[in-house]
Amino acid sequence: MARKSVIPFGPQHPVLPEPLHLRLVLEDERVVEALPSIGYIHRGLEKLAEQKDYIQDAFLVERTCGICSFIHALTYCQGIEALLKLEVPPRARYLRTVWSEMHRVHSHLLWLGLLADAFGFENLFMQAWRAREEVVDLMEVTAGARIMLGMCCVGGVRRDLTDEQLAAVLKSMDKLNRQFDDLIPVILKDYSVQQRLRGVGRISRETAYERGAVGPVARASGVARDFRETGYAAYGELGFVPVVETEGDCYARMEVRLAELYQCLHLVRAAVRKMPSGPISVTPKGNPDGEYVSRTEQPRGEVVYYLKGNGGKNLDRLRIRTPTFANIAPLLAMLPGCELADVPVIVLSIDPCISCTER
Amino acid sequence: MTFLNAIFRNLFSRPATRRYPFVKREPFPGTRGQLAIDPDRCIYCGICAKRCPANAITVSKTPSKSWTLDNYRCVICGYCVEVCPKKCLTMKQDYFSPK
Amino acid sequence: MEALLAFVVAWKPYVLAAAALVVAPVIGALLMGLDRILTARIQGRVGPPLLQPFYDIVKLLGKAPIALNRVQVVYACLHLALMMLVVVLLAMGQDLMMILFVHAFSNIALILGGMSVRSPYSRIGSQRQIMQMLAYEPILVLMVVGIYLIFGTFQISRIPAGGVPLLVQLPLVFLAFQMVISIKLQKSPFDVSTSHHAHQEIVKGITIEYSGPYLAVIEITHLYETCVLFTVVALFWAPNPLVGLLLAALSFLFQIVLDNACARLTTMWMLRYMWTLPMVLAVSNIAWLYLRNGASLG
Amino acid sequence: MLQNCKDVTRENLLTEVASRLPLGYRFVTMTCVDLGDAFDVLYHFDKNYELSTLRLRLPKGETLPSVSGLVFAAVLVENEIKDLFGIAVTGLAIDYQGHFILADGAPTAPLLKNPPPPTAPAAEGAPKNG
Repeated sequence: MARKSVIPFGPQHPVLPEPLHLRLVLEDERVVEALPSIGYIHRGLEKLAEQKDYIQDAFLVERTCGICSFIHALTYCQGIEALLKLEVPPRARYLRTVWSEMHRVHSHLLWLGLLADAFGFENLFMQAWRAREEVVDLMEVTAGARIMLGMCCVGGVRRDLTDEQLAAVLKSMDKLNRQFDDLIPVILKDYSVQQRLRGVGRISRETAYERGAVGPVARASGVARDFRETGYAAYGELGFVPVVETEGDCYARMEVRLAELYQCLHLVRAAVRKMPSGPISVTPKGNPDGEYVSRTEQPRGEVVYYLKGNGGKNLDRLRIRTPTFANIAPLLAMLPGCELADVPVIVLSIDPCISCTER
Repeated sequence: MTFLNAIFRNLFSRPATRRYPFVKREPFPGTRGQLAIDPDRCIYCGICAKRCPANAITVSKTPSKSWTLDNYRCVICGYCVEVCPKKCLTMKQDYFSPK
Repeated sequence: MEALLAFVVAWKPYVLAAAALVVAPVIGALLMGLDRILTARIQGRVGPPLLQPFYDIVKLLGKAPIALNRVQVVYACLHLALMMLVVVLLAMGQDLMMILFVHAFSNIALILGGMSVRSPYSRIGSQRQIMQMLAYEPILVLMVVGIYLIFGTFQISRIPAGGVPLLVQLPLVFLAFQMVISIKLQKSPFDVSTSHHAHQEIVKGITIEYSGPYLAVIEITHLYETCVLFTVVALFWAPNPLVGLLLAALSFLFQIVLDNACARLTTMWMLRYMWTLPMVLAVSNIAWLYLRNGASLG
Repeated sequence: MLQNCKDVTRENLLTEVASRLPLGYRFVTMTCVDLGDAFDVLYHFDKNYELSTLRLRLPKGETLPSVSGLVFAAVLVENEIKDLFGIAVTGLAIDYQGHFILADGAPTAPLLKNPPPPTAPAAEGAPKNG
């Protein structure tokens, strides 16, 4: 009884916090075709960026995404600093790393909660978000805001951390570590979680590479690509090694992210312990001129900023390619052949962030 | 089924949430809640309005001196506080609440 | 006064049935309220007040009635009416087999209601509900057969009050029955056809096209069903009602803990699971009873 | 200026892209820049964190050949460029007909330096569909 039916999945879908629309063609409960469409929340951010000066744009691009906001600002500022040939003081680079990794922790925990919600594990959802509250509070203590830190500016960072605050960061990291120890081994071993994730939405290493997968999606398929390896900010001095899995299924993507949670704690600790003293910013001089492509690693993968200055205060063109944009093509390779019940899990396994995808 | 540990620990400990409108958490000391101005020290130079990334501030000298903030546009970045030559702008810790 | 007493004695089964019709949903709602508080505490939340299910239903009843078609409404009401009949039959001590079938028909009414609309979510939810019935009905039938083998009758009223508790004679069936309760309460890992606590890939599945008072009808049915299920659990230790209540409370707690220790699994997994472990448990229990009866006859 | 940039023409674009793929280059994204009388269409590739870019100078009014037949991942960004700059892209693997990002009644080609005046919104009751 192979009856074809079309299920509209999204954009206002209770399981998907993001306005992604998927037109799913089903045969009984098996997906035979999936076509994505976006465009529900296009904000024209790239156009708006041309109307603000390059200092203000740092605050604007931070609002591209409500989850990895700091790293957007970081990518942008690194690009402008390259155009202006600014040398950022070491303490600023370390502080940027600390905040970047805090953002990664909160993003991955948020994702873990949403994934748990997608496969109906309400308790895990609550526990993940409870742990996330710890790091969000920590960001409020250190930067004065929970998500939109506004701490990254062209030339450095805007707020210094006192020794007490650094000690508080280390203490929070220990607390988080204990919470992770409670949570993460349990998730990885849980029978029902394995039932829902193992072998679901598998893509091979070749497909992942050809389709341009980035971030944990690529790393779960054995593509060892993590832009932090290039050593931007302070990553080059902290002994960073990317987390790689080879299975390429939803479980592997979860494994990568869960391992990265521990790695983030390690990086924050290392950055705080090695924190150099000195100024936290330099004043930018002149205006950006020329083209530059700035890239960093966000929780969802590599983000690409194309910046073009014309010697004036305003940029000629700012283009943002967010990691989710790159991961939609691999997503289309994962969906056909899966069960309807697996669709939310697979969609969430790429950690979609549609609002930043559309900008 | 190893979730049982967490289940029983939570069952016998206090909940992590609070009954929000009745129980409020104190803001942290460095929190950027909302923008406040000391009008006596303001010289109405308009630098804050010019630098504001969200165009939330309007300053005029004529006909009468005025400084207004559109709280719904403000992104609470605190950039104006930094650039103010007279240091008359400050960040309050409590959030702006729509009336 | 004496006339009233005489009336009550003469019409005892009917009075009992009427009382059960009133009390059952109240007990069901309190159980559900307790469930929500316990679940919240397990998850580290404060949780809603105990009477939240009442408030929900009162609110739903106050909404404007909107239905896609009349058939849908008829099926929702049939779902409730048949479930109330289950309660009546149970209170009057009628035939167990009969109760089982009325219960099944009540659920079929829900499925037909879900099938009567064009929403793909509702249809997939209905298909999954059919799968659920396929998964749990055999266990229920085996349970009834087991009771027949012990007492030689399907008639509840003819079951002797004293004697050895059912739990001692049907321990494995009891375990399998716990899984059935989990399915019926829409708990993880079996929460497939409608999502009772959270949302999922088919939104609200079978009940998506119901709203307002009609959704309230389905919710009330659910309250009745919850009460019936835990009454049956309590009946497993009928000689001492207090022990029976304790048994029901333990079963209730088990359901909540299980819900919070598992992810929701897929329909096919549920079917495979229910037809293996609980089925083997139930069948071996029945086989043991049958052999014992045969031996005592010989 | 831009790291590892190489100019290409409309004619040799597809062969240039095709020759990069076997060398292990991964498609990153495309960028379109409005230069006034022409567009700069940049094809960013990556190999071992090393960016390399193909630059196509496309006069306004000319069509852009799609590379989505070679690199499927390019299909989304080509649709986006089609929507936001009003460039006609030929040979798309999936063509959203100008509705990838923009809905009916949205401004046309909003990312041009001088976007055309908004046209009258499309007929009522024509919702955007996939």
